[in-house]
Amino acid sequence: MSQKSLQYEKKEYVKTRTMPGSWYLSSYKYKYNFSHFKPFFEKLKEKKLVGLQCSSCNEVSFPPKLVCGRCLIKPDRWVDIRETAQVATFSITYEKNPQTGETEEKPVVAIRHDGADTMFLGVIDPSTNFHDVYVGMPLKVKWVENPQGNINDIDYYEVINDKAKNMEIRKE
Amino acid sequence: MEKVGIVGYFYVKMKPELDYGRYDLVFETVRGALDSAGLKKKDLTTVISCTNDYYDGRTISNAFCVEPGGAYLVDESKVEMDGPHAVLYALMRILSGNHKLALVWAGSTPSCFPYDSTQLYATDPTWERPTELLNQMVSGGLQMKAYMNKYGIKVEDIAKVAVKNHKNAAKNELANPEAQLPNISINDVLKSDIMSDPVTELMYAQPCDGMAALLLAPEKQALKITENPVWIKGVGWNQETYYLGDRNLHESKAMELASKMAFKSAGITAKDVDVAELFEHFAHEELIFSEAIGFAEKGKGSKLNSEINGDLPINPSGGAIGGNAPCATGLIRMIEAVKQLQGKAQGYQVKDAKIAVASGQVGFCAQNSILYVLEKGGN
Amino acid sequence: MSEKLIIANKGMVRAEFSFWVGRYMDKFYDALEKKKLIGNKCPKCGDVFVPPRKICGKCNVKIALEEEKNWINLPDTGTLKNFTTTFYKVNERGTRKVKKPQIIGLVNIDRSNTAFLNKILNMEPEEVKIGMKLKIDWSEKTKGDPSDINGFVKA
Amino acid sequence: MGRQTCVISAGFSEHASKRSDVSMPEMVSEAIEDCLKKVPGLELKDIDAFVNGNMPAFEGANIPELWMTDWLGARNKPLLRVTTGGTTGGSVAIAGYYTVAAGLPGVDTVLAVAFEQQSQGDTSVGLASVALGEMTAISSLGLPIEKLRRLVSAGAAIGIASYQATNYMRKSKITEEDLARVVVQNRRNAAKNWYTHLKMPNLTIQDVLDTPYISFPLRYGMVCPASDGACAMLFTTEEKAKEWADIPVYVNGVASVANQTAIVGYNAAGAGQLDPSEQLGSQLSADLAFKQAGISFPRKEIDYAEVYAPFPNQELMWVEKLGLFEMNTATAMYKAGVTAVNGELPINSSGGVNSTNAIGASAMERPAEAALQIMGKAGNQVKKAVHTSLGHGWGGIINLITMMVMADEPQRKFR
Repeated sequence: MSQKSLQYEKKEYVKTRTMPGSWYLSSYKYKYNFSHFKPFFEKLKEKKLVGLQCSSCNEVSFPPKLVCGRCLIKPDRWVDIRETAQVATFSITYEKNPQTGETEEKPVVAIRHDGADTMFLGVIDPSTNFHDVYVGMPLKVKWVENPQGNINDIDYYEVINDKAKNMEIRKE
Repeated sequence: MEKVGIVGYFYVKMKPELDYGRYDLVFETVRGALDSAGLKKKDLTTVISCTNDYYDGRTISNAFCVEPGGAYLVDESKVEMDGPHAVLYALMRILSGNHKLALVWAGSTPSCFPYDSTQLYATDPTWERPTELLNQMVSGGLQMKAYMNKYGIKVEDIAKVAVKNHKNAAKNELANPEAQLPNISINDVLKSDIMSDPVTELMYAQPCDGMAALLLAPEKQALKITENPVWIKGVGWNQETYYLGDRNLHESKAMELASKMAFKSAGITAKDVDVAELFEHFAHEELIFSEAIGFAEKGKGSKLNSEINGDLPINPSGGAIGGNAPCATGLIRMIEAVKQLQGKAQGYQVKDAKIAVASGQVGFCAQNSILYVLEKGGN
Repeated sequence: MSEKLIIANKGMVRAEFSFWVGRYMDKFYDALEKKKLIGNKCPKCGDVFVPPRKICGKCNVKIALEEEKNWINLPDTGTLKNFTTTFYKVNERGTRKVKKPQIIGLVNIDRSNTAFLNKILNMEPEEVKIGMKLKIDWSEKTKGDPSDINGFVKA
Repeated sequence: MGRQTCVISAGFSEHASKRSDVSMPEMVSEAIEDCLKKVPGLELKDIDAFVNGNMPAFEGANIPELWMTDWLGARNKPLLRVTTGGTTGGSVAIAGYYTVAAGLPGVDTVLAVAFEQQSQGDTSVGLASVALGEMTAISSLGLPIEKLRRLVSAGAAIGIASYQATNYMRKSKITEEDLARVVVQNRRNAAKNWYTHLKMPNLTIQDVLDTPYISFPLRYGMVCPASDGACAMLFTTEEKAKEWADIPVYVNGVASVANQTAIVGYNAAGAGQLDPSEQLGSQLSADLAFKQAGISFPRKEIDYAEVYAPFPNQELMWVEKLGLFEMNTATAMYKAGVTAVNGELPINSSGGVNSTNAIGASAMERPAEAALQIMGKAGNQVKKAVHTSLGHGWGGIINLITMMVMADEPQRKFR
């Protein structure tokens, strides 16, 4: 790989002193209401997925949302969500590993479950080559053996055979 | 100035620590305001929020509040000052004719952030911040001393204001429970712990959790929504210089200029005012403000009878001493003034209030002040 | 509804900042490092600022950095304009209450027209009087930052 | 109700990666000086009110406008502070417009100022703090910290931009070369503009493609810099504008429609923006602003556009979403030179955000440049006469948008 940054016409400025300052975010607390997550967690224990539906606009959020922004009410209807999903969008990040100093490629995949109207970040099957990931790629939930009732119960998403793949010309 | 009406309002009961998540709190407040006017989300055309990135501990603090704050697919913006400044922006949006119903929400939760440190972050970082000397308490101490020395005011006169506000707060069920002290005496105020001499703890508006929301609509729409709206007749806002050493701390230049502007646009004088709700960070600030607005002559603020049944009731709701939720405090003052004009202030109602003023402030010793003139509408 | 599930977490990080002081303050700190106090003067109204500023807020006039006549050497003595005694210490992390109060004064350096905040040292709160003469207590090792001034002591 | 509002001037400070010679207020006063210089006869005392804003968490100073009152020239004047993150500049400009348009007595001339001195702060922590609360909340639900780190890198602006790039590239079938072409145009334009940061007069497409990936499909050479800088805009009423300016620029439409937050969803839940390149908020903002400005065919009526595009794929995306080109044709337009300085519809002749990005100020520099192009005073003035132009801003968690449509003649509002 060649140079990282490109050369440009620089102007030098006088360097003056600096005064230090810090912002201690460790003195802050962040409060969240997760009451609406309870039934979702309960169902995860049974290896079932549920989403929260707004009774006014019928939008299904998965994972559940506290407020429906469109109607400004709290959604209160639980609906079943299928285990199959699609890649909504993805990217690859390049991070430096602090131990080895090497740049590592990491996939970041946003997933939308069939039956849900929202997406969230998920982990794709580590054995697949993530360079092959494309928008609309079909996925299926791979559960852990003993669900504990938290987000980690979904181990990762495995890739399922895409029947439309060969027909889809604009895969890339 | 054309008439703009306040058609709905809501604020959450202030507490030292509220049992809400952040978005929960925003949602409850905004929903409450809409419900108070019997409106729906789709009626909103613009939303102005008022929070502070350093109070929320995050940058772009309004970005995540789009949905609970009712701003989804609505013309949205954020003012990072006091609540009334956000109302000012909403007011300007309505006056321009582009918008028909504006929502303003403001508030923060000091139980989750170091309030005094955030004030330290606001000092001049090239000279004052490294010394870690200046903060709200110190600025209040200097201001009170300057005021007392200039006019020869006794500390009891200032404690009297704190007593009045704590007693009034006891009648206001939405005030901070820690500030609701019905049996407090002047001696209690003077005996409480010294914060920054001569300011004692009970003269200081302790930060607490709270959030408030307000709905504004132009005249025609306001009359459709409610029978007794409250009209915004005038507004003035102003900022004086920053360094305490450059300023005369015994007076409030910013409030003086702001009130001049507000009264001019409303076409009234200070004498016409029936009730005032002022954001006083300290007990003495109420006196300084009432002199700056022109309720009393310079140095005579403590002579004014400002009890609920007095000549000019000031802060019948308990004022900021009765509950100071940063960003929301000024907005709550406006809401309380609206309640007085609508006759809805149960327990602390001022008789026959027709015109009220409400103020907000930002900065050390109220560097930026804003004043509203509100008028009773309908029957 | 079932009972609420509220989660409160602490932020884990700290953001570091370094504020450029600009050339006016840089010159001031250079002098401070040599235990000297300098200020600059508005060419229009003649007000003297310490620490120096680029713009006189009263006249909205730019005070040129390069012109030597705008810069003034000042004594390290001054008059106490106002003071307060505080039991609270606030830093960037939070607030704590202390037993021994700190006296913070607003001191007007002689021949200047502004006042700045600093500590008043070696005095009991009862001794301090507005209008008294004070002088700077320099720190032994100067670094060219605000800590070069330990505070003010009786002149 | 309401009144006609005009821009009569705009000014900038010099932008660089480190403005180490000035403190924050001194940098701001440079921009104000440049702004007032362009209007002979107007002094600071003629200004009735101020509006300002920045992105405070990037600079470590809370409500800094209190401290810089004197440097702004705002002593004993009304002042309002508006901040909305990445769109701060645009929001400040819009607030400046509304302050005049409201017609409050005694408030006629308003100076709007936006600034950012990023070299003072820690941009990565600043950006992470956007969603820090969300991160800690998710972690307490049981997600391990190593997964979270990936979330953080996705939460930053670059991560979101690469999502957009992925989706956009798939839909419009463009290549990385097309992205690089946009970069080259911007940086070469920047070389002709006096205040910009990345001046690269001899940049080629191959130079850009030779740099490594920062986040697929974006490369280091395509990404915006972090700059220090300030921008000021002067708004006034129609009557006063005619007195002071040769060509008063009428602000005919403004909008700032917010969409749902994306990616790291609100309250750690799913996000409703399924396709980050769809940008419903910007489409609605454009509709609203064009409606106010009486523009029915933006493609024909807009002569010049400044869009907020830190990354090249966004520039292509925005010009389509804002209705300046047909969907999926922007690349061809860049190839054909339609968007160049001497083209039919020049875009980002100033060099754009891709070359100069002082975050808080960037979104104001867009309408400021668009206004200056109408006045004929821009740093890199386009060849054709500009009658109608637009300035656009983007920020938040890809959900906040600002739009300002300007013209040399007023759109009268009949009410």
